[in-house]
Amino acid sequence: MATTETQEYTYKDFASDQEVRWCPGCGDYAILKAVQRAMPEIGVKKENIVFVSGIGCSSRFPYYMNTYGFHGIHGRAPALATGVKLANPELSVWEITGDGDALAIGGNHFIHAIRRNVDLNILLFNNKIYGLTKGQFSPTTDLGFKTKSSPQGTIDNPFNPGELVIGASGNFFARVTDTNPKLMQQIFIESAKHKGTSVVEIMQNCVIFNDKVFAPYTAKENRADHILEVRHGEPMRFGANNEKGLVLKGFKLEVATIGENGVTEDDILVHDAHEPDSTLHMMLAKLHDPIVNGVIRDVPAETFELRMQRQVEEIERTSKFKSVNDLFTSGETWEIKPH
Amino acid sequence: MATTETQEYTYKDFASDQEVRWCPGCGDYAILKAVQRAMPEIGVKKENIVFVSGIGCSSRFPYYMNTYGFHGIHGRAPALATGVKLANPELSVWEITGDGDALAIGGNHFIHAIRRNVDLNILLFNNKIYGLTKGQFSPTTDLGFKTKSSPQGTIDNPFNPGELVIGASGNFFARVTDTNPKLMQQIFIESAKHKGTSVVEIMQNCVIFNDKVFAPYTAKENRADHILEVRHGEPMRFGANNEKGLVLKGFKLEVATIGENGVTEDDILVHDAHEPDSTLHMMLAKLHDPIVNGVIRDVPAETFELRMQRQVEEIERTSKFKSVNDLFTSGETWEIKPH
Amino acid sequence: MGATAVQELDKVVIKFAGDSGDGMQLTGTQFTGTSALLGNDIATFPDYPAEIRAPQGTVAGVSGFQVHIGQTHIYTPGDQPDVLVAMNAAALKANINEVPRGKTIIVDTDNFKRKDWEKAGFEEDPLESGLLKDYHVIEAPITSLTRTALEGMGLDNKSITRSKNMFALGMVYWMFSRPLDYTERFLKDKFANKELIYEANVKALKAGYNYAETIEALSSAFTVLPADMEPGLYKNIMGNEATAWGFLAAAEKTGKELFLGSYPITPASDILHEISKHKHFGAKAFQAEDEIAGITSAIGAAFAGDLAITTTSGPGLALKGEALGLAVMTELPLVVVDVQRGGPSTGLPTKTEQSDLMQALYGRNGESPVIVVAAKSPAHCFDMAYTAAKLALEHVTPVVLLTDGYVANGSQPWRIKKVEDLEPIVPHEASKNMLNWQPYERDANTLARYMVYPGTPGYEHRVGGLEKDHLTGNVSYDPQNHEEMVKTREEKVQRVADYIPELEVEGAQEGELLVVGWGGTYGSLTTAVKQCEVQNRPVGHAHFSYIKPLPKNTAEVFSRFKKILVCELNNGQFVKYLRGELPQFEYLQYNKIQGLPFRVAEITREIKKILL
Amino acid sequence: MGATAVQELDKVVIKFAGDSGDGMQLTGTQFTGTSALLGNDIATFPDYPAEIRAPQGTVAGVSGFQVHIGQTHIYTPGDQPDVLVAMNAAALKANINEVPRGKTIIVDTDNFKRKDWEKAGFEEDPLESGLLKDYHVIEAPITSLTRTALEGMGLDNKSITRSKNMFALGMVYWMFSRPLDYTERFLKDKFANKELIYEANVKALKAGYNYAETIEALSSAFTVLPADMEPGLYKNIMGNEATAWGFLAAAEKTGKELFLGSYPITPASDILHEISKHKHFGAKAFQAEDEIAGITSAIGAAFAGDLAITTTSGPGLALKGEALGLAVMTELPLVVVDVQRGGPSTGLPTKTEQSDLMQALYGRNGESPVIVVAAKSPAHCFDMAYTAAKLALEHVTPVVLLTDGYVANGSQPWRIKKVEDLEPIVPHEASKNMLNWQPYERDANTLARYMVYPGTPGYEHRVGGLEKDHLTGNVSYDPQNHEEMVKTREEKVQRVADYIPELEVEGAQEGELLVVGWGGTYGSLTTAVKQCEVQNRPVGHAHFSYIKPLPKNTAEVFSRFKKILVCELNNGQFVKYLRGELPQFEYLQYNKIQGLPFRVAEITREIKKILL
Ligand SMILES: Cc1ncc(C[n+]2csc(CCOP(=O)(O)OP(=O)(O)O)c2C)c(N)n1
Ligand SMILES: Cc1ncc(C[n+]2csc(CCOP(=O)(O)OP(=O)(O)O)c2C)c(N)n1
Ligand code: SF4
Ligand code: SF4
Ligand SMILES: [Mg+2]
Ligand SMILES: [Mg+2]
Repeated sequence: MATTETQEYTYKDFASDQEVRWCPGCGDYAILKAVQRAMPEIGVKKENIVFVSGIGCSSRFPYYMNTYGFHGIHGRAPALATGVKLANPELSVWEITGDGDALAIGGNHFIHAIRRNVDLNILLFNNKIYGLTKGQFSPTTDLGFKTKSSPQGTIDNPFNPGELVIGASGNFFARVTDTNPKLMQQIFIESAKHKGTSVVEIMQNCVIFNDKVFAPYTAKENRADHILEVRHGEPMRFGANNEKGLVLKGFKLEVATIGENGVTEDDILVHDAHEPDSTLHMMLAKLHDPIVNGVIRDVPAETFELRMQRQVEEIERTSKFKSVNDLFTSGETWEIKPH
Repeated sequence: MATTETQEYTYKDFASDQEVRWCPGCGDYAILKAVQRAMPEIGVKKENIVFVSGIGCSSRFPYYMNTYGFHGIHGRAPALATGVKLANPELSVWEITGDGDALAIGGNHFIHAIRRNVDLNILLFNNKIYGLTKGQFSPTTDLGFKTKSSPQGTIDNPFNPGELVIGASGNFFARVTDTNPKLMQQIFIESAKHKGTSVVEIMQNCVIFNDKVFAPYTAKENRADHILEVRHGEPMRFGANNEKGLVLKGFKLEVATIGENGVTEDDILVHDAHEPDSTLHMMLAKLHDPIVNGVIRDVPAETFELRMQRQVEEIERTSKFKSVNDLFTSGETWEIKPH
Repeated sequence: MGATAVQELDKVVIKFAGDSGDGMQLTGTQFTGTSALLGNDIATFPDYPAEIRAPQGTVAGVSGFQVHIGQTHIYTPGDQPDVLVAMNAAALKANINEVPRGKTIIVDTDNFKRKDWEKAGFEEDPLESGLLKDYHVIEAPITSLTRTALEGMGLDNKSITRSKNMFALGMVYWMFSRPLDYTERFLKDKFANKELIYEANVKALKAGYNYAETIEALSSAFTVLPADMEPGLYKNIMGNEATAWGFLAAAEKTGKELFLGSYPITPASDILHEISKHKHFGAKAFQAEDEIAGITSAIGAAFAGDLAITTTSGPGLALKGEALGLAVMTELPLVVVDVQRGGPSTGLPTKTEQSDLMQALYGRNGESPVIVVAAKSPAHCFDMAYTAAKLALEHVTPVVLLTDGYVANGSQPWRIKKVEDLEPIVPHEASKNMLNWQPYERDANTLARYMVYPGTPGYEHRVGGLEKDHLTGNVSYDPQNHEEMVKTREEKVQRVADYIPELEVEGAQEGELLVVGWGGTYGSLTTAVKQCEVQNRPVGHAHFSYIKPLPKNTAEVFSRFKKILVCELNNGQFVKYLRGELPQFEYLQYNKIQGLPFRVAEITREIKKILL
Repeated sequence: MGATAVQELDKVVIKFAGDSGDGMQLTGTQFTGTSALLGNDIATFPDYPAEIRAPQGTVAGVSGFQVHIGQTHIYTPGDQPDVLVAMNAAALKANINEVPRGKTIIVDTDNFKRKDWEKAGFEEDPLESGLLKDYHVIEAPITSLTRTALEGMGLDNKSITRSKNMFALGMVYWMFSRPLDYTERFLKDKFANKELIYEANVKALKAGYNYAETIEALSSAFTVLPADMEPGLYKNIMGNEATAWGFLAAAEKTGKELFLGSYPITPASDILHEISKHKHFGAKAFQAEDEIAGITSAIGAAFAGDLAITTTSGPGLALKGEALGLAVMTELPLVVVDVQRGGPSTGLPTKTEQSDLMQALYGRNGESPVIVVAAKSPAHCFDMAYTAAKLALEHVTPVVLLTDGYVANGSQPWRIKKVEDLEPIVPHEASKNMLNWQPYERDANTLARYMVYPGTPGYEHRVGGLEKDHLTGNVSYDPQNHEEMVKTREEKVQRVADYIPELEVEGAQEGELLVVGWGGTYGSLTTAVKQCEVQNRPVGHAHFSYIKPLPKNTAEVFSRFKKILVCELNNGQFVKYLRGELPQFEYLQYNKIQGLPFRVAEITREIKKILL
């Protein structure tokens, strides 16, 4: 079986022979395509790529990628992926997860992977619902939303994934909608480049159980005014005519319109994704309207596997044991002679 | 068995007949005493108080309180406590947990309790070590620290509990050292008053496996210069002569000395624990030196159990079912007559 | 049926099959409801696609609903359909092997075009290939007929096409002489705010009915007369719903609030959905962050005095093991419902199986005995849920109730019970004037400890997962105390045998062969045993709803038969348990592990093989 | 011993007991090391307090270390001490019931003041009350003698008092004619940077030695001559350490990296600690956030080609159940070590028990078979860890290795093995030129699938927890495929019987009674059976290290005896399993559930009862 040089790949090389089985119209299709399109550009050979997932509609994803793949159990993908990466740090490890998988049953593994900063690329398909089990509320479901398990509306305050990621001291967080293939592709490439745990929240539409929940942002008529796409080094502007932007007022971010109330272009905050202090990133992640898309935080930090490697080298340098035989015969031993 | 009016209680009423079995010198003793001293002041009858815990040295706590108590399993205390509180919202429910119990195995239940805002008082005994299992590193152990399971030093970035609490959208967070009985007592009373999940991190010394880890803050000679005690409505000042304070520089908090570089008393930030926006609270929680003690965040918010109660009332008002008999005979039914 | 049709039928099995989007579940439940109202005995089984929503027109995307109606008592949704409604080629492909030759197949020819049968995986056109030559085939262009019928109403195309299931239903209603009013009422309710849709659906329904009457293909209509059922008020009930209602009834009976801590999982989620609706009965449905929080929150609620339950399926039960051990040690009343599905691991999540028995008995560290019971049919879920709650509260111990995907999603007429008429439940609680109460003091007969809940002045105490002193409940590391406590916890569960019904035998009371089963296979086994009886091969049938402890007379019953055949939908778990508990008997076993219920014919064949 | 002492002893059991802070574990291991170097066979058992660090001077705070040394082969740390060293009143209280009359007791009279014996729970002064009148008591003011010996060295009080354990050790060294150099070397090493402390300790050690020689109380010194052991290089090894080393050896043998995903839990943590030290052998010890992440990270590592293991104790195994099912379904090599402790729930965390057997066999949803093996002694942990790794890699399946608190913390001389001499391990992997490799293609004999790891070009494939097609490994909902796969997974485990040693019988090879045990009870049972032999009551002893599958000749062995007695430290789990697997035999059972190992005398008594 021949191998291909990575530069020769097209997105088709990443489609497996399995029939894709999401509901017609599901946002997952667009994400799959964007991932398949991003793959040729990350410079990793197919055989060195592993997709790991938990359980949920989104977690069927690995079956559709013509790479190595592991469809795990519910919520445990971060731990599975950590094992894969630590066993073989050469691999490019991707984790596909849903809002239930990552933030309900899997919340702990999620925040611990982030804390350790293992080099995983986590794509969180946030449709604010449990899709596979047919429509119960998830930890990101909007307060008061009626679902099969909340007939009177939910009473749980939802998590904001970005807030949680940064609260767990995450170094890479990005957000994008499933309606924006170009930005998805770009962000996936960025997340691959980032060494350490990167989390990409994808606002994903579930046509069956939570249709149009993101429409206030993604509908054609809303996009320009309600989504702010940030780019490192550029002023944070949005609006149909790019006329609006973020300014700081005391401790709070506010939307200002250039030309109104004496606001000029220069007053608009410039996005710095690489700033180690996460205060502003946290504020951006928390913003509701406009909602921030793009790479919100991307700060280099040492990875767990690198530190582990360093310890291996240190102990290899200092230890007198070359084989376990040396270990076994170390310390106090005694000989019983043949009689 | 007679009941006592709450105002007549002394701390002795809260000591159970079980012998207290922590290592001599363990910080847990001081915390126990402070809790027992706080109890008479929270205005709740003994029989309406429940102490719930997980597993760890700290989690033995309920045995020593002469209230109702439940020594649970490792990491699950938030869920146990949630069950107790939802079953009987009249109860004052306290959860005792360690850094391993709350943030390693129990991390998910911890952040979900906070998200839901069930009215629990969580006391997190952070000794930055697994005490009960004799000295492995925990999720709060300082990077590089050598323990039984990290002979070359840890390579995990530690969690900062306050950061995680606020990242999970917590509304009450306080921090205190086990060497400050007065402040502990005050804070426990504050946390009892707060409706919703309150988390108190107690910097607790484990004399056996992590002795003096907090000495850079708590040692007599360090206290004044390295601990900042905040109080709502007061300027955030510290230092042997109260000469230092926090000022804001751009997006960052800095320590300034009054009288130096033109800094005056008025430049020092005033603490507002009740501000809903958590940006500044997050910055305070993250501060290393000085480390902030006192109630950092205390923002009123609707509790989960209140919302649940409201739904009960709503459905009681609107439903035609008074007994399950009504439910059973609802919808399509048919009668089979005796033949 | 089919060509040799008769006017009056004893029982009939109809399978509605189509694409996931074709509304077959609705069609099936409508036919069921109407037949129930006519007084038939019924049993149903929905057959969902395992996939999320597989590509339209593929076999993986086929959704089916089988209903068995009878004028005699029936116990299963039927082995094989007498009538198959196939809304597209894939539905035919998925089901044709199940339909015996000579039976009737209705096909919507509009969905049998080349691209349709290719997508379904046929090599040639199934309507032409001779595949159906031994069947009575009714070819009807259902989709286009519906379109014609609804023309000019001002409806969009999608809504029109969606009504075709009503057209098909209308046809079947006519075939079996069913009235339309039940479904008309239903539609009125469902589309209360969508007048136009309501009208379109009714129109399609009637059009189908009239079409069937008109075309020659249906030479005569059949009917199934009312079954000879016990007098009373009935309703059609699904297993999961019955489970939920059993707990609601137990809560009302005891005056307790019901606390459910749960995490959604197929096929158990419907219990959570149902209980979520009933906060006004004091029912608190808490959707937790995972299964562990589901059970531990329930343990907390049990400690605080609620009737506490947790519901899940196999993988979730695995996660609950550690906490269930805590409930054993703290001796708290708790019911764990496991709606079993195909395993191991994620396995076959939408399929049925009985492979969690060993896990229910032993899936925890240490010696950790719990009561284990099982429900044998959809309506029986009500009884066993109620009983599980009663045993938990009266014996102060966790109880595992096993149901399965088959009974959970199946439905059956249920003779409605009144709370007043249910057996009393007396939670084992300390009376206010009990002197020197100790947390682990026990009732001399049941060995249950006396519960006291937080809020009770003067009874403050602590429980936990460390071994407890046999009286005070304080932590005890005493070796003798530990041995005593291990034996006491086991004995407490064993003593429950004094409080549960004895094992009954259906059919022959002694003789050659005893067919043994447990839980959800009751319908298939009892039908098979009855058939054998008719064929003059009398065998006995003993069906277990109480597994741990076993009914007291189990050994006595077994000893009356020469051979014992244990039939299970797993690789032999109950039979292994029986060998361990009652090693004095020899057991034959018959196992099926296909994610499917037993067919009656499979059992009768096995019985015949043994009796030869 | 005691008054009727002799010069040369066959074997002797010594128990060092004192407060948690008194350094008794160190004293015990020193005596062990010195005796091992002299060529004695040994077995040890530390007896930690369950409490964190209970109040000084209380019974709950007593820490003990028992060591059994012999010139014949010995298999247990001994039923009852010949010499008890009691550093305080509580240590006497905690142990006196274990010491047979006539034996020797050394007490530190400095810690037998009124407040001491009151704290220990005595009603009167135990040295005066007559309690010890039948013993040979050596009353020595050890603390004050130590103080006197170290006076003027410039040491603080605390450090002086801390050295008293060396004084006591010195006394015992003299009693048993042991040299001091081993301990001197050890102290030099331990206090390399604390010259003064080192000197103080050596001084105390010698002072104790000399004191014992001087005082009249010890009328004569004893010795235990070297045991007749197989020639070779030995070292003293603890069970958990041996387990860790077995895996390290398997990794080196296969050229694989070792991945341990674990979460600390008593009594398993020491395996994690040991492996954490050896990154230079390619050993990755990953301390996960919980047990579930421990096992799932190991599953990920197994998928990626490491030798993957996870270690825990009972409650942790309960949490790992769901993920273990995933390893069964994905058919990955994985070893799960369960160091059993007293249950249920948190139970008796520092005590030993064999009550996780059923959980290991069945604690998962669905039909989920794994290989189950057990270690019978501290040194045997090495062999079984190595074997577990071999079976996992060669048969491509999860393996559960059961040890227990007793073997894990006990120690034994280990004849050091060389990696070269160990049995080869051939991981079952696809060769590079395998044509048309399929993920679930199997070896015809073992039924193991051929592993391919990420990084291998052209073999990209996907695995997961849904039922798999029997060849491609793609998701399959096919009923027949499911049945085939359930049976294949079971058969794959059963076929391991062709690759493991047959069951051997020690003692009588046929006859009246076969004593059956498994895992950590080997030492007690074999000693008991040997004693019976001496007493002319020959019985056989069959000890199981392979539990699932059972050795092929098990039934044949059982059939050679009239009676079978299954002895276990639980309420009868293996015996239940045997009844299920080999129902043709009748089994007697003897169970102890006290968190303690069997005493030899308990077993011999039971054997005699049966043989009467
Ligand atoms: C242990 C366990 N618990 C529960 C389930 C059932 N389950 C499967 S997926 C899922 C939630 C899916 O939601 P999400 O992660 O948001 O994914 P989506 O389907 O929305 O993509 C649940 C509850 C399971 N498979 N395993
Ligand atoms: C399921 C389970 N896993 C592991 C353990 C072992 N264990 C008990 S306490 C503990 C950690 C204790 O650390 P922490 O919560 O910080 O409490 P501390 O003892 O320091 O107060 C661990 C790992 C357990 N009892 N149960
Ligand atoms: S249920 Fe929702 S998320 Fe799942 S496949 Fe269908 S549309 Fe997508
Ligand atoms: S081990 Fe540490 S935390 Fe535990 S009781 Fe002792 S001093 Fe306290
Ligand atoms: Mg989702
Ligand atoms: Mg700790």
